[in-house]
Amino acid sequence: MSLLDVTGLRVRSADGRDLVRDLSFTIGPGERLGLIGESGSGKSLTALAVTGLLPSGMTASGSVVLDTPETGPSEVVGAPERRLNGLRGRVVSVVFQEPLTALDPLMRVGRQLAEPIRRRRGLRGAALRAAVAAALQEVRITEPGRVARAYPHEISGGQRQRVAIAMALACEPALLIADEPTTALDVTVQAEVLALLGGLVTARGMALLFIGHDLAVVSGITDRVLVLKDGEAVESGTVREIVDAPRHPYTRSLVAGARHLDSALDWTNR
Amino acid sequence: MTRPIPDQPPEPAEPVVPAEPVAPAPDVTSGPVPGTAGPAGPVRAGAAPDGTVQDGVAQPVLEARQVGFTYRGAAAPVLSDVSFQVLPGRSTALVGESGAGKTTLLRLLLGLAVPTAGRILFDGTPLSPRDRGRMRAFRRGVQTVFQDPYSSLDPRQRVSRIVAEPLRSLGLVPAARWDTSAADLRVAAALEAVGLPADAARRYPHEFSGGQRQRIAIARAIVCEPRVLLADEPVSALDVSTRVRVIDLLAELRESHGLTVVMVSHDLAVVAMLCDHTAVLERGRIVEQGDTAAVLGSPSHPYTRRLIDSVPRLPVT
Amino acid sequence: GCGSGSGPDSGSAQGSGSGGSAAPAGSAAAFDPAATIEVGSLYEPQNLDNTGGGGQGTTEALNGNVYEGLFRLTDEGKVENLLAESHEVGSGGLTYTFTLRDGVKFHSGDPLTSADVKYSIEKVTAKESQSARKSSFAVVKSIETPDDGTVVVRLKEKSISFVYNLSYVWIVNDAAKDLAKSEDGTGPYRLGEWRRGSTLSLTPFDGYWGTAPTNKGVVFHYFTSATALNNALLTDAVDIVTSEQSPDALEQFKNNPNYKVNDGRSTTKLLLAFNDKVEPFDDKLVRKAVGSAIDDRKLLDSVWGGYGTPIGSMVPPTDPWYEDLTSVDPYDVELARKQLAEAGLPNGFDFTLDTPNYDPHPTAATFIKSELAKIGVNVTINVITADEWYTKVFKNRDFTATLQEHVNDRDVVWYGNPDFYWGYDNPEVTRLVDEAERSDTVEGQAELLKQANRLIAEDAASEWLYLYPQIVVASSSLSGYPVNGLNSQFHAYGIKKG
Amino acid sequence: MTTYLLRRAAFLLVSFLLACVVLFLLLRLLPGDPANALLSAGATPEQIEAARHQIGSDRPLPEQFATWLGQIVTLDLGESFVSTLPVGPEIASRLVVTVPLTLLSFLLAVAVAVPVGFVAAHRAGTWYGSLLGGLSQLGIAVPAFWVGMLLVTVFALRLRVFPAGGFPRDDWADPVAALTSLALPVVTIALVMSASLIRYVRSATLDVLGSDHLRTFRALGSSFTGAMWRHGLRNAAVPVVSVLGIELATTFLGAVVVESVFALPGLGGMLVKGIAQHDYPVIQGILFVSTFAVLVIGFTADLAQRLIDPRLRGTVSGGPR
Amino acid sequence: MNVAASSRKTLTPDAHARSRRSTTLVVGCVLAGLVVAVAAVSLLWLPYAPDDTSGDRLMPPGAAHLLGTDKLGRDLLTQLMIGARIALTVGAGSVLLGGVLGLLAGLAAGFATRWLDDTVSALLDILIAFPTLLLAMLVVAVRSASLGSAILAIGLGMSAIVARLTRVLVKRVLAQDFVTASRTSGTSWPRVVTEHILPNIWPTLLVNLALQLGLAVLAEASLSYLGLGPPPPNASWGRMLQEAQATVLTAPVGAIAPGVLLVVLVIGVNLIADGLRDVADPTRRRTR
Ligand SMILES: Nc1ncnc2c1ncn2[C@@H]1O[C@H](COP(=O)(O)OP(=O)(O)OP(=O)(O)O)[C@@H](O)[C@H]1O
Ligand SMILES: Nc1ncnc2c1ncn2[C@@H]1O[C@H](COP(=O)(O)OP(=O)(O)OP(=O)(O)O)[C@@H](O)[C@H]1O
Ligand SMILES: [Mg+2]
Ligand SMILES: [Mg+2]
Repeated sequence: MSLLDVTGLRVRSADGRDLVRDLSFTIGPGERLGLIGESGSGKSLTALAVTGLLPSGMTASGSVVLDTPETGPSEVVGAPERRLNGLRGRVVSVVFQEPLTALDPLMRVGRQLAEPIRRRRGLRGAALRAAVAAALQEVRITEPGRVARAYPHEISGGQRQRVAIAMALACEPALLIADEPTTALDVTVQAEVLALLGGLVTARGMALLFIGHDLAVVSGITDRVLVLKDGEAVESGTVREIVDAPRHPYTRSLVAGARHLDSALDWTNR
Repeated sequence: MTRPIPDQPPEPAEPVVPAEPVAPAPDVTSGPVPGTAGPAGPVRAGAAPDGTVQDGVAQPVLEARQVGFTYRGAAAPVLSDVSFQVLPGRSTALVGESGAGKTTLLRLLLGLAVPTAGRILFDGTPLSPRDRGRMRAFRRGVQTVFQDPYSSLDPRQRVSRIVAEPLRSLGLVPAARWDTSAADLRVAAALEAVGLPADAARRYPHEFSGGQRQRIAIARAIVCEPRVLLADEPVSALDVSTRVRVIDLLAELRESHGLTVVMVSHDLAVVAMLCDHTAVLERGRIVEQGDTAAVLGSPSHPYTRRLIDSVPRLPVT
Repeated sequence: GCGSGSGPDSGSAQGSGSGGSAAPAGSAAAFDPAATIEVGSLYEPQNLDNTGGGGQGTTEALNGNVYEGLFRLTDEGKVENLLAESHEVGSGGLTYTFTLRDGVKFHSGDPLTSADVKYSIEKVTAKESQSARKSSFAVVKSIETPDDGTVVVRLKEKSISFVYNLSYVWIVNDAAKDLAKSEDGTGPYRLGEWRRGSTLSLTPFDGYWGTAPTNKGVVFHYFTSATALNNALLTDAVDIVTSEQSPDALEQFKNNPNYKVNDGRSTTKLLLAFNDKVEPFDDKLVRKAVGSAIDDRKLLDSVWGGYGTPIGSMVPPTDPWYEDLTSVDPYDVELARKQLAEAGLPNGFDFTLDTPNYDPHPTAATFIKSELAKIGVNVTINVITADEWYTKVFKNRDFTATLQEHVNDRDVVWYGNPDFYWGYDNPEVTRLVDEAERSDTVEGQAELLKQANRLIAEDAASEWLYLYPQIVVASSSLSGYPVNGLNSQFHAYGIKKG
Repeated sequence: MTTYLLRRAAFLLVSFLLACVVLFLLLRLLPGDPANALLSAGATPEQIEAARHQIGSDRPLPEQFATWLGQIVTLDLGESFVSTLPVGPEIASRLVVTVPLTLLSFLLAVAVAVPVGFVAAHRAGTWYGSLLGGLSQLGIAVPAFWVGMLLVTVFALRLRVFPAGGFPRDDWADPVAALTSLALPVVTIALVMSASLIRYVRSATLDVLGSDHLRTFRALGSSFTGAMWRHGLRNAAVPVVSVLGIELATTFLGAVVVESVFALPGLGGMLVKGIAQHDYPVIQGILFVSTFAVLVIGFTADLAQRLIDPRLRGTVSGGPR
Repeated sequence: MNVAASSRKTLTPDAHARSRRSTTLVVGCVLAGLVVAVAAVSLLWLPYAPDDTSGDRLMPPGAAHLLGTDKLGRDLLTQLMIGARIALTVGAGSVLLGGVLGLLAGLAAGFATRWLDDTVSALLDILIAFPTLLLAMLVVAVRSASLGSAILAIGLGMSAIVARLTRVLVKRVLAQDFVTASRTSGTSWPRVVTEHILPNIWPTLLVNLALQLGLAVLAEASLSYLGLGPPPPNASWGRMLQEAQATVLTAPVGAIAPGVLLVVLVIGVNLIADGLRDVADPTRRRTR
C-alpha cells in the first residue's frame, strides 16, 4: 500500500497548455521522495495538484490517491471541496517556498500557529498557548515567547520558515510536502532548517515529498529522486543511482553542474 | 559571538605563487558542455595577461579605506571600518550572509553611494562625482553585473540597444551622432564573447532564459572593455547547470579580456571557482580575508567555518 | 393737489379680491383657514434686510407679509395707502405730510410712531444702504415728526414718483436690532423660522391691525433648480410656484386639472442694448435694421414657449405710461435690408455681442446670431460673467452691443440719463424725463413720459426683445394669490386653500 | 503608537496650514472685485468704495491674511459679503444635511460594494461574475445627475414613494421624514460610488484569492470559507481602506450635483451659490471646513490602515511605499 | 521584495498579438470609436448649421430633423454631434494637460529626496481627495465658465492623480537594476528618464489616462449640468441633459440621446483602458 499514488497526472492551464504531463509516482508511508527540476518545470504545480489547490482555471486529470489507514483511499482529482478539507492537514500538509508570503502578514505568528493545533488537537486557552510554545521550541526557535507575539515581517526568514514548518507539522500529517522550503534562505540557515526538517520527519515517521532545484540539497534529505523537465518526468531512482549514473542528458547536466561546484570546494579544502 | 579580527594591513603584493593545478577534472564529458568553457577550476592569479602583478608593486584599482556606511534614517551602520583592495588581475570575492552588507559595499565601490566614513579610491585617488573626466574614466574602467537577470535588463529595449548603452553614455563611439555601424560591431563582438548568437541583438530580453539574460548583462558590462567587473551574486538566481556555464564564461573573460572580477556571493563554491582573493563579511565587518584557498581551505574565523560547513554537498561516491 | 392717485383707502386691505391679491378664477368657495400654504420659489433671501442686500427673495417673502410701507403697490401696479392713513402735498409739491394709521403695532409689541417712519426712510438713504431705491430718495431734504402720528417730508425738488417710491420703504421698528437676521415689522405675518438654503416660514401675527390672513401661515421652500421646483409641485410638496422659470415644464401642468397656470405680467424686459455712441450703432438706421431683422415672437416662443409679451419699448403694460409700440419697428427682413443699405452697409457688418452667461441670454444670443445672419450681419457671441458684465459693459462701456435683462418697473427714465451705459443721448428725451418727474399730477407725468418713450422707441435706442412672462403655477385648490408679482412681491395673506 | 499619533497630528496641522495659505492665495487671485457682487447695477463709485472698505478688500494682502487666519483660529469664519450673515452657523446648519448624506451613502455603497465585489472576484469566471463586472462598468460611466433624474422620475413622480427633493424643516426632529427625504439622494450617490468601489474590492479580493498565505492555510486543512474569513477579508481590506478614505472625502465634497438635483440644503448648494456670487467668506469657509474634513478623513483612513496592517506600524508618515 | 516579478508584468512587444485577442479592447474601441467618428464627421459635415434656429420648437424625430429639434428649433442631431466634439475636446485636452503636468510633478516627486517626496505626496493626497468637480468649480470661479476653463479645471484635478501614479511608477522603475546598470554605464539622469523610465511607465500611465479621459468627460458633463461648463454656443451634453430635464416627458429624445452617447463614450474608453491593462499585464489575463 502506498500513501500517495499519482498516476498519469496532467495539469492543464486555462489557455489549454499542458504544464504537467503524464506524471506518475508513489510514496509509501515514511518514504522520502525528492522532486527536482529547473524553474518552471512544474514542481509546484504537482504539489498543488496533490493537495487539490491548483490556481483557479487550471485543471488536473489523471489520478491522485491519498491513502491512510484512518481515511482509507481517496481520490483527490475531481474531489469536492468538503472531502479535500478532510484530507488537507491530516493526511497531507505543505511547507511552501516563500516564507514571507506564506504566512498571513496581518496576524501574529502565535495565532497562526495555533490554528492548525486547535483544529487537530482541539486545545483552547492556556493549553493551546503552551502547545504553541512547544511547537515553536520544537523547530528550535530560541525566543518562542517573542516570536509568538511577533508579526511575520518582524522575524527573520529562517524563523518564518521554521514557523511554517511548525504549522505543517502541527497537523501531524502522514505526508509532508516541502516545496523548496529553503530556497529563500542563506546557506547557513538552509543547513539548519534542512537538518531540522529531516530530524522531525524521521521522528514522526512521516513521509516526505521534497521539492527543490538544487541536487545537492535534495539528495541530502531524500532517498529517491524524480527528475522533472518541462512538466515531464525524465528520470527517477534512488539518490545514489541518479548521482552516480545519471541516464537522461538533462539529469547528467544537473549532476555534472553540481559536481563541478562541489569540486571547487573540494579543492580549496584540500 | 564572533570576535572581529583586527584588520589585516593591505597585503603587500607578494607575488602569488601559482597553486598547484590539482583541481579534479570535472565530470562533464557527457553533459552539454558549457559553450566556451575550458577546463575551469581555480585560476591562478599569475595568469593575468597584463603582468602588472609580477611587478610586485601593483597599485590597487579599487580600494576601500576604513569605509563605514549608515543608511539615512537608520540607527546602526551597515558597514564599519571596511578596508579592502582590488588588485589588478586578482579576482576578489566578498562573501557573507544575507544582510551582511555585501551589496552596500559594492554600491560604494561603484560610486552609487558615498561612504559616510572612510574613502573609496580608484587608481589611488579618491572619487569625486564632480570631476567629470575622472568619473568617466571610472565608469569606463568599472562595470557591473547584477543578481537578478530579470530586472537588470530594460524590458523595452532591444538587446543591441541595451548592450550599446555604455558606448553611447561614455561617448565611446566616435560620431557625436552615434555611429551605428561602429557600435554594432562592438555590440556583436561583445555578444559573441558571451556566447550569444548574432541575431540576439535584434531581440528583446523577455525572449531569453535567465542564463542568457545574464550573458546579455555581462555583454553590456564588457562592451566598453572595463578593467574591473563588479558582480553582485551574478549566478545565484540561476539553475545549477546554467550557473556553472555563466561562471565558466566569467572565468574565460577574465583570461581573454584581462578582467578583474569582484564578486559578491554567498555561494562558496562559485567563489572558489572564480576568485583568488576572498573577504568574509559579517554584519558589516570584514572578519577574514586572504587567498581563497587559504580562507576557504583553512578558515580561521568560526563564522567562515560555519559558512563552509553549511554548503550542501552531493553524497560522496 | 392731493393727488397720490392711490386707490381707495383700504382699511380692510384683505377685502375679497382687492389688496395685493388678484384672486384668479375659481375663488370664493369654502376654504380651510387652518391650512398652511407651501410656496415654492427660486429666490431665497440673502438676508432679511432689504436695505442690506437682501435681494429679490427678501422682497418676495417679506414685502407686505411681514413688513408694510406707508403705501402699497398692488398686483395691478396701483399705489394705495397702507400704513399712511392719508397724505397731503404742499409747497408746490415740495412738502409731503403723512398721517399714520392708528393702532398699528410692531411684532415686538411696540406701537408704530412717526419716529419709526423717519428711521425707516433714513435707513434707505443711509450711507451704507444697499437699497436699489437709494438714489430715488436723494430728493429728500428733511424729515420731521411733529407728533407720533404725523410725518412731514420736505423735498429738494418736485418728485411725482415720491409716493410710489415710498411703497418700497419698509416701515421697521427703530428699536429693532440686527434686521438681517430677525425682523420687526407691522405686517400680517411674523417670521417663523428661516432655515437657510431650505425654507422660510411665516406665521400669522395676532396683533395685526388689519384683517387676519386667510391661512394659518406660509412656508417658502427654496430651490436652485427649476426642475426640482416643478417636481416639488408635481409631488404636492408645494402648493404654488411664485415664478415659473422653465416653460417647458408647463405642459405637464397645463393639461392637468389639478393645477392652474396663471400667465401674469412682469416688469422684466430682455434688451439687446446697443452702445449708441460707437459705430455702427451710433446710426439709428442700423439699430432699426437690427430690430426689424429679429423675430421677437419666435424668440419668445423658443425661450418661453409662447408665454411672455413682445414689447416695442422699455415700458411694460403695468407702468402708467404704457403704450403699445410694437409696430414702430415691426419684424420685416426686407425692411431691415433696406435700412441697412440706407445706412451705407448693404453688405452687412460684424459685431461682438457681450452675453451674460446665465439663462436666457446665451440662448437669445444664439437666436439673434441666427436671425441677423439673414441680413448679412455676422455676430460673434462673447459670453461673460455677471461680474465681467458689470465691469466691462456697465462701468467701462467697453462694448458694442450686449444682452441684459432689466427687472424694474418705471425704468424707462434711464434713457433720460446720457451717462447711462448704453450711451443714448437725446436732449429732448432728457428734458421730457426731468419734466415728468417735476410734474404736478400723475396724469401729467404719464403724458410726458409717453412722449419721451415714443421718441426712444423711434430712435430704436435699444432693441427691446420681449417682456418676460410672470407665470404662477398653483394647485387648483388655491385661490387669492398674486399673479403679476410686480417687483417680485408676493402677498400671501389672501391665499386660500381648500 | 502615541508618538505616531503625535507626529501624524502635527503633520495634519502643518498640512492644514499649508492648505489654508494655498486656498487663501487662490481665492484672492480671483479676478473681479468682490464688491461688485454687493451692488446692484446702479451703484455709484462711492458706494463701491464703501463696500470695498466694509469687506476689507482694499487692505493689503498680508493684512487680509492675518485677519483671516485670526478668524480661523477663533473658529469665526466671518460674514458673507453678500448677505452679511455669519458664515459659520450656516455651514453648521448645512452640515446637518451633508454629513448624514455622506455617511449614509458611504455606508450603503460599502455595504453593496463589498459583497458584490467579492462575488465578482470569487466567481470571476461565471456569467454572473461577468454580469456584476459589466454592471459596475456601467455604473462608472453614468453621470450621477442622470441617475438622480431617473430615480426622481420613477420613485417620486411616478410611484410617489419618496419625495422628489427637499429636507424637513425641522431637520432630524422626525428621523423618519428626514431619512425618507435622504433616501433617493443616498441611493443615487451610493450607486455611482459603489460602482467604482466594486472594482477595488474585486481586485483586492482577486489578490487575496491568489495569495500564498491563503493557500497555506487551506493546505493545512482550513476550509475556503474559514480561511477567507480569518485570513482573507482583513488582507483585502488593506488596499480597500485607503481607497475608502478618498471615496469618503470625494462623496463629502462631491455631493454638490446630487444636492442640486434633489434640492437638498447641503454644503454643496451653498458652495455653488458662493462661487456664483464670488462670496469669498462663504467659499473660504466651506473650503476650510472641507479641507479639514478631508485631512481628518485621511488621518482616520491612515489610522485604520495601521490598525489593520502591522507592517505599516514601522513607518512614520503612514501609507505603504 | 522581488522586483523581478513586477518587471515581467510590463507591456512586452508582442502585446500587439495579444491585443488582438482582447475582446474588451475591441468592444471599447468600437464604442469610443463611434463617438470619435461622430465628432470627426461633425468637423466636415453637419445636418444643419450649429446655430440654425429655423426648425420648429421641440419637433419630434422626423425626416427633416432625424432626432427632432430642441426648444430653440435647432437640429438635435447637429447639437449631439457638436456635443461629441466638445466632450472629446475637453476629454483629450484635460488628459493632455493633466498628463503633462502630472507626469512632470510625478517625475519630480519620484526623484525627490525623502523629505521633499513626503511633502509632495502629502499635498497630492490632499489634492486627490478634492473631487475634480470641486477643483473645477474653483477654477471656474477664478476664471469664468468657458471651454478653456473646463479643460484647465479638469486637467488640474487630474494632474494630481497622474502625478501620484507617476511617482509610484517612477520609484518602482528606479528600484530596478537596469536603472542602476544604466547609471554605472555613465548615463546621465535626463537620459535615464527618456531611455528607461518613460518607456517603462507609459503603458500603465496610458491605461490610467484612458480611465481619466472617461472621468474627464463625466466631469465636463457634471460641470455643464451645474451651469459651469463651456457656455453656448458650445453644445455640451451635460447642458443638453440639464435643459432637456424639463421636457423628459414631452420630448424624451433630447433627454436620452446625450446621456446615451455619454455613457457609450465613457464605457468605451473604460473598456479600452481595461483592455490595455490586460495587454500590459499578463498576470491579469489568467484571472478572466
Ligand atoms: N497560476 C498560474 N497560471 C498560469 N500558469 C502558471 C501558473 N502557475 C504556474 N504556471 C506555469 O506553470 C509552469 C510550472 O510552474 P511551477 O510553479 O510548477 O514551476 P516550478 O517547477 O515550481 O518552478 P520554480 O522552481 O520556479 O518554483 C510554469 O511554466 C509556470 O509559468
Ligand atoms: N536602502 C536601504 N535603506 C536602509 N537600509 C538598507 C537599505 N538597503 C539595505 N539596507 C540594510 O543594510 C543591510 C545590508 O544590506 P545589503 O543589501 O548590503 O546586504 P547583502 O549582504 O547584500 O545581503 P543579501 O545577500 O541579502 O543581498 C541590511 O540589514 C539591509 O536591511
Ligand atoms: Mg515552485
Ligand atoms: Mg545583496
